[in-house]
Amino acid sequence: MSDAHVHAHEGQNDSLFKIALNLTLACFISGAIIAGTYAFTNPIAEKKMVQLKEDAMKDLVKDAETFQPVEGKDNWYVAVKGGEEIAYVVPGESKGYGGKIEMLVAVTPDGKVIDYNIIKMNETPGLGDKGAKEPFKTQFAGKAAEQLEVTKDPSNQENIQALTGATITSRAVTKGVRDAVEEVTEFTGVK
Amino acid sequence: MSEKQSVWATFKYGVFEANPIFVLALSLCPALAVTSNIISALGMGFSVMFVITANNVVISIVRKWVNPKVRVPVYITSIATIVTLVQLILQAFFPTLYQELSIYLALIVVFAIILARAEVFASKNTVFPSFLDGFGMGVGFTGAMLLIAAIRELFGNGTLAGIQIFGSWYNPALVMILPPGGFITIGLLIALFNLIKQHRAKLRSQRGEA
Amino acid sequence: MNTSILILIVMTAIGLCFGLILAFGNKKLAIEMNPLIHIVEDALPKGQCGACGYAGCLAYAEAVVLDPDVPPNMCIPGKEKVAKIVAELTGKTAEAVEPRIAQVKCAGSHAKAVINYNYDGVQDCVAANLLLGGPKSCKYGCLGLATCVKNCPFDAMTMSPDGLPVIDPNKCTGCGKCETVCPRHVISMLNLKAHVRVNCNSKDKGPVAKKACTVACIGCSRCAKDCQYGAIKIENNLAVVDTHVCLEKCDNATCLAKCPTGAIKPAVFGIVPGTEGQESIDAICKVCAPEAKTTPPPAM
Amino acid sequence: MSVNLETNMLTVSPSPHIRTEESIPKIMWNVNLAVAPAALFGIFYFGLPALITIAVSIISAVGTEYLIQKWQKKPVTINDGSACVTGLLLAMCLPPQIPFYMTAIGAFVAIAISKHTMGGLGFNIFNPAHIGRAILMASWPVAMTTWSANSLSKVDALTTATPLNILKQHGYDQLIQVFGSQSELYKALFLGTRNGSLGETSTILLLLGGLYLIYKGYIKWQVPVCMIGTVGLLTWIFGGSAGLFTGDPLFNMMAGGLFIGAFFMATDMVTVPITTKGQIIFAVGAGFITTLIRLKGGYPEGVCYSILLMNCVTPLIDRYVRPVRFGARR
Amino acid sequence: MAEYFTLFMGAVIVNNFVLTRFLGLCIFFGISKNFSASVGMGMAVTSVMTLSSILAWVVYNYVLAPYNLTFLTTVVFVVLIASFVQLLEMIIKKHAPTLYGMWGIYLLLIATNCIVLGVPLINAESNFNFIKSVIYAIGSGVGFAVAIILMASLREKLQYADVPKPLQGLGIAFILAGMLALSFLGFSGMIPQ
Amino acid sequence: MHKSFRGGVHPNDRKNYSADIPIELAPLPKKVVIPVSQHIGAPCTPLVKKGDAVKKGQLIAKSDAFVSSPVHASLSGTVVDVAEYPHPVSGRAQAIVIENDGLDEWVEGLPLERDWQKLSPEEMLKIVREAGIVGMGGATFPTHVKLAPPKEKKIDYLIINGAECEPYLTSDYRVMLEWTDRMVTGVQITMKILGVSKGFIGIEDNKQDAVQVLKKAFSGTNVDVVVLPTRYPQGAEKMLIKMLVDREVPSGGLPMDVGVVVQNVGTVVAICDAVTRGIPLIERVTTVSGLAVAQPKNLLLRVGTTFADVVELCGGLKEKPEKIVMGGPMMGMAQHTLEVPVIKGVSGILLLAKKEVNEGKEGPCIRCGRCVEACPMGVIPSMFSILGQQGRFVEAKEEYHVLDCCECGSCAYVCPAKRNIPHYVRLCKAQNAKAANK
Ligand SMILES: Cc1cc2nc3c(=O)[nH]c(=O)nc-3n(C[C@H](O)[C@H](O)[C@H](O)COP(=O)(O)O)c2cc1C
Ligand SMILES: Cc1cc2nc3c(=O)[nH]c(=O)nc-3n(C[C@H](O)[C@H](O)[C@H](O)COP(=O)(O)O)c2cc1C
Ligand SMILES: Cc1cc2nc3c(=O)[nH]c(=O)nc-3n(C[C@H](O)[C@H](O)[C@H](O)COP(=O)(O)O)c2cc1C
Ligand SMILES: Cc1cc2nc3c(=O)[nH]c(=O)nc-3n(C[C@H](O)[C@H](O)[C@H](O)CO)c2cc1C
Ligand code: SF4
Ligand code: SF4
Ligand code: SF4
Ligand code: SF4
Ligand code: FES
Repeated sequence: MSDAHVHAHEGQNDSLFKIALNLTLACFISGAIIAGTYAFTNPIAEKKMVQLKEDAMKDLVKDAETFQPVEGKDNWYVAVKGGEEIAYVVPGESKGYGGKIEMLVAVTPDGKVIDYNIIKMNETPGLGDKGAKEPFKTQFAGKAAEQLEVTKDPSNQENIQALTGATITSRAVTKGVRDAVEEVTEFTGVK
Repeated sequence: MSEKQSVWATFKYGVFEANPIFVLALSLCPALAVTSNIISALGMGFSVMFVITANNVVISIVRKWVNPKVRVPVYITSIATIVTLVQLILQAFFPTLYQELSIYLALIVVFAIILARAEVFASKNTVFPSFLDGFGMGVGFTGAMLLIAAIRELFGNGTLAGIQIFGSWYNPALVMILPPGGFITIGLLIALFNLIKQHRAKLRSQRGEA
Repeated sequence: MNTSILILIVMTAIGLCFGLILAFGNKKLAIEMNPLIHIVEDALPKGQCGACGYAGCLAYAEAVVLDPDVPPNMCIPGKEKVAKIVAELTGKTAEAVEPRIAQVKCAGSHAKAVINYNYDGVQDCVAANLLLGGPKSCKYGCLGLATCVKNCPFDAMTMSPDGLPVIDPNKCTGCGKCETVCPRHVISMLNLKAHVRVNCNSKDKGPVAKKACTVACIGCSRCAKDCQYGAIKIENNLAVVDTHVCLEKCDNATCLAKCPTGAIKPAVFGIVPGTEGQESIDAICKVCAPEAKTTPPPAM
Repeated sequence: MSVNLETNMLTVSPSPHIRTEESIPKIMWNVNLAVAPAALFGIFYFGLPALITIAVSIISAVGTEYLIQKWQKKPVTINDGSACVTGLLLAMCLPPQIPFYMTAIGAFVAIAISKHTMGGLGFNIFNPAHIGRAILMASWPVAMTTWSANSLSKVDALTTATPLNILKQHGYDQLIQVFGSQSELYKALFLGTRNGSLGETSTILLLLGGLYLIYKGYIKWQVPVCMIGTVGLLTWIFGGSAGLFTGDPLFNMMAGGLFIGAFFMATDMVTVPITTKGQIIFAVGAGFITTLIRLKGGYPEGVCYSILLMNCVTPLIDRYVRPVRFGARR
Repeated sequence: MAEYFTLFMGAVIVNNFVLTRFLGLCIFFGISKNFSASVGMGMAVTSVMTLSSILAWVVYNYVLAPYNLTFLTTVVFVVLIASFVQLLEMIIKKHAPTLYGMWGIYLLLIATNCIVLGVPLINAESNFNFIKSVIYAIGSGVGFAVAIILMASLREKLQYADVPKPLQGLGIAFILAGMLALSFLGFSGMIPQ
Repeated sequence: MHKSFRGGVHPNDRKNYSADIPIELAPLPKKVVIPVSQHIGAPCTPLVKKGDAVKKGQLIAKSDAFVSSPVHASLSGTVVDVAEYPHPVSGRAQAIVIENDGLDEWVEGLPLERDWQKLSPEEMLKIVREAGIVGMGGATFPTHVKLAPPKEKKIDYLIINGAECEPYLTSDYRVMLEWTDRMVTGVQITMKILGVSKGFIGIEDNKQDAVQVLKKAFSGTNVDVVVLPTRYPQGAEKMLIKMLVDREVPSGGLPMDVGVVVQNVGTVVAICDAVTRGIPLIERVTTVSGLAVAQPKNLLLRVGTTFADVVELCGGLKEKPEKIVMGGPMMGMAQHTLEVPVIKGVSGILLLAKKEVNEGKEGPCIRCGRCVEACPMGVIPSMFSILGQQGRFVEAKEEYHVLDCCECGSCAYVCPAKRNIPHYVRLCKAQNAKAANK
């Protein structure tokens, strides 16, 4: 038991340089190990990232064959099927109940929603986070920008039905999608 | 026999007597932050288990060469290295889990339990006991995480590991996956832990006297 | 540049940087605390009872490590075992700690002692003692409100249903905390090996004592006369046993049988010479229960 | 005539030897009594569901207290009425149609977690009824904010939202429109013919109950006055959409649970500061937070949280706000 | 200006680090037994966190980010902070002994704590500019201080109470924290649009 | 005009039971039990032994300590016992028992007649000391100590405490009404001993008769009779000083620290008797009251008369008393037997019936704050009961100033949880004193 402490006493006489060297060495070794691992995992991780992104987009636009980055727009992709541009996949963002909501929205070139995917949000689980799920999501398919408006009237089929108890989230998601749609229509110049 | 016993005792110590969460009250942040569902709790638990065991082994190997003046920084460097490895590996192979655990993965570095075991145990013991100690602590930590997460997920979401347990009649009590539910759950679990301990001590003293 | 090399450079630079800073800082700024103090503190029982005369275990550890004049055997709860360890750690020589245990010098249970009034105040002996000296007719007896029990740092005391504290001989360390908190000085410390003890605290004259309590020591001095070694004396109408005399000389405790009220009792842990068979700890525990083996003879 | 003292022992107890006639049960049952009119009005107005909610809440609260005290082998004190107050006040803050099991869970949490984990009557730090409500709010926000019309009740379909909800969601003009005119709105708020938690609607009856308690000396008038006053002042200044000093203080003071909170909850002696000065600080703070939540927060109503938040601050207030000690060197 | 205020208040109250984001819980529960220690700890955390955030920001933005070494953030930050705190401790001990008397014992605890590492990490992750980083760090520190001081005052008050034995200590502390967090839910959703 | 003190309570004063009954000279008891310790300070040692014959006024016990007061025989007769007897304050204590010989003879030389005007303050102080005079307001602090303040404390005022704020008690009231002349002389003597030129008499407004009488008696002197609102504890000296001269005795201080000496009306009468006629303190006026006694009375009793004899004089008991109290109901001490004797500080003997006391089981403090509001000293009484219960005595002293508490009982009176706060206070004080002595 007292061993360690006796040890501690002996340390007193070590030179400054020796102490420093000790930590340097530790860091060097650590660096070496990390570097080795990084060299090994990084390519895999990068591949995985690309793959994930593809998957996510594929999820939104099921029948797309490839996705190509859009010139001049960060993180915009256009889905191509048979050489035809069938959809744009663009990032969207808005402020929800618990902070920023980030999403990926798929829009047809003529400004109709295909689907969207929430990438990041901090809404209340069980309440606001239903905004990322069915059946709320389904309502968006095929709607144009001016239809993207939240309603609490159950008979209204035209617009988006609010989630019970999470109107704020509903509005936020709807707004994020609408902004994305509007940006796409502006870009493509339709209508 | 006695060898075996002490192996068991070293291991058991971290699981029960000195459970990192319920008894030592160290590394509490993940016990709340990533226990709203079982999957992330387990991911965190295993990560910590790996880090603490690996670090204990590393420290017990290098302890002779570490200058006491820079003991803490060196230990931390070691922990940080291992954590970074875990990060890199998870990022490469389980990217979704990596995102779920987010910042808390990085924070494993500063979980007091890991440094504490390095200081208290690994720096004074040989490789095998250190391994056992780390492993025991890791198991204790993971077990506690699992228990907390199971309760919170079950009552807060009606599911376990994402699988629906209660039927649709169950109206989940959201509070369980919100911060207050987490705190109160752990508080009650600690009380339960103490009750069991008290009960066992009573039994033991009764047996001892008889 | 290659990432791997970059990593190495950054890490090494950081290590060197902080290594130097810390090493330098340690040289220039550090103040060491004697680590032995904590080791000694670890060896102490951590009852924080203050029986050593210091404010808690850490304070004693500090004193015994730093001050060569502080003996290593001050911790009474620790008994010889701790004294030996502390002596070893500090390089001092340990003298034996006289092992002792608490004794309750009163047998005036609800049934035996006369109560003057219903006490309806704060449930604490000191408080009751402040109010007309407490409800018991005997003004030396136990008030039975458990102040000692509440203050025992080792959880060694309980209250018996008939209103007297009971000491668990397995848990009592002899720290003496109960002795200091009892407003009636009913508890005192007894040598662990003592043979007999006086189970009463009343300094009243015989008749007064008798009127207040059926099991009182009435100062009749039969025990004193009986003891051929002169170990028992009557002081202030109360028998007092000199344990050392008993331990040195006596091998047949005949005094026990002489007391008309049964105020003289075998000591808790003691081996009573003359009684057949030696009482083990386990057997003694039954002695704690009301009515010891030596039932008092009918009153005079 | 002489009386023999020898036969029975006298009692000796410390001074003083005379005491007031007040006792804990007396105070608690009087609070129950004071709350009762508003509760009865709730039953009258919302019908059977309200009665069920009140009954379940009280039975569950008292039953929980009984079981816990039995389990801990402590003396059972359900007769002192404090658990009944908690149950009743919890029910008063719930929507009338809330499923009964939620009510039961709320009352259980209020008594078991909030009161008895801390040692029972007198020791709890947070207002048990409000903890119960806050837990329910966090658990089942949908049920807690659903104000449906009910065939048995006298609520008409138009006003299925609470006034504060309408204000938060649609603005003041819509509110006036729903009620017809400003004076109609005030009348509804004052008499209680509006939607809301089952016991919070009738301002007049709550006021009467509160005045009764003030008259009996169980609560201090400063507390409700300061809390309601603070809300009125702040909403008048900041509550309007047309700039400063355009808010509607009268509406804000009568809407939501402010009256019940100010008269019966900010006055729960166990959980508020012990000095009058401290209680005034408490009341003003609670009023401030209520307004903050109403105007800026995620909820339409903030009385419950404001009182819980001030409960957190109570020990700090008690630490620093003390009476002036006689003869303390200044 | 308003943006900074929102950021600050958000960190202090709405998204209080201890009560809603779970950082720094070990010291939150460990130190809050004692009121004056909590006040000291609150101040110490705030100042250490601000200083180390500044350091970390510089390192991150001038070393790690430009060279694409962000995966080293964890290692670098933790060594940086641990060493910095140790150095700080030594300097204070030497040059401001009274200050050391007040804060000294807390400094070592802070060195390896979630919140002190977490905030710089979040700063880095959110790409905050310098001023934002500093404000966020101060806000988080103040939020921590508020939480721990409230908690300590509640726990001291509970010492007068008759808490059931198995709950005494840590158990009741967690339940208190739960109720504190429940109360703070009242601020949720209070993000100015 | 007067600064009011904070807090206080208004219990039903029930003085009407005995207020209008004139002081009755009690017949001599068969025997008296005279404890040798009847005051705060060092106890006396008996000077007589069993069998000795003693005369009324004879010195029978004394002590050389300064803070102490001698004891005199209150009857002529024979000492039949010197032993422990029940004592109304300490439970049991040494006492001298004298059997009455029925002669009621004065010890030689008493009473005498002398002109106090001719005596110097020092001589009079010595007389007060030898006469065994102690404070008769209840605290029984030796009066000569209070009348001899250290040189550096300049005394500006003498205050006569006629407040009698305790419910039931009417003995001071009767003294003021009936013994006005002796009181006037006593006040003048006391002022001369202290060398002060200004005096105040404070009387609660529920004793208007006394006010009228005293106003007349003291008109033309430099003693003001001041009417005070009826509020317990108006008669506590700190409150009285605050009301009358607007000075606040500092925490831990004594009245003399603010240049004031406070004496009870009974005490000044005793001073008058001692100085003008040489009579030691052997008798006092005591109120016997309460619903359990047949005839409430104000009796002039010899020190040492047992309570049993006193009750007999009042027609015995009407019903079983719930409590027997020595002193007032707010600060007095409960007794368990009528065998205790009347001592110099016994201002009242109360035999309280069940319906008067409102006893109840002590419950947990519900923090209602009534005690805080009622406390005249501005401390937080509820904390004393909680800290005392938990054994946290040092905290009670250092953080909550338990030593400031004057044990007036207002807090416990109003407490709905019936907490025994003053008892906890005494416990805290005792434990702190014990710790300080170690
Ligand atoms: C604990 C808690 C969490 C909540 N989380 C959300 C949320 O994530 N999203 C949301 O829109 N509303 C949330 N709310 C509800 C809001 O406060 C608000 O009541 C609701 O958005 C109004 O919607 P409604 O009009 O459908 O009732 C939450 C409420 C509580 C009590
Ligand atoms: C230890 C002690 C010393 C005192 N010394 C003095 C003193 O020197 N001068 C004085 O005027 N009164 C002195 N007093 C008397 C108090 O001021 C007070 O009159 C007495 O205790 C009775 O007051 P009470 O009935 O309000 O308790 C002393 C009291 C105590 C207990
Ligand atoms: C709470 C309290 C109430 C008191 N009430 C009276 C009272 O009514 N009349 C009185 O003469 N003394 C009363 N006293 C005692 C006075 O404080 C003071 O001791 C006394 O007037 C001094 O005079 P003495 O030494 O001549 O007795 C009271 C003391 C306390 C602490
Ligand atoms: C004036 C008054 C107000 C009360 N308010 C509440 C309350 O808001 N919530 C509650 O649970 N109990 C309340 N009680 C009852 C009691 O204080 C409560 O059960 C304790 O908080 C439990 O320890 C109140 C009691 C009184 C006398
Ligand atoms: S006489 Fe002795 S045994 Fe009896 S009560 Fe008194 S001290 Fe106790
Ligand atoms: S021994 Fe002393 S402290 Fe213990 S119960 Fe008896 S009187 Fe009280
Ligand atoms: S019984 Fe007394 S001596 Fe024994 S451990 Fe307890 S306090 Fe110490
Ligand atoms: S009056 Fe009684 S219940 Fe009220 S605060 Fe004071 S001690 Fe507590
Ligand atoms: S785990 Fe976060 S502070 Fe310990």
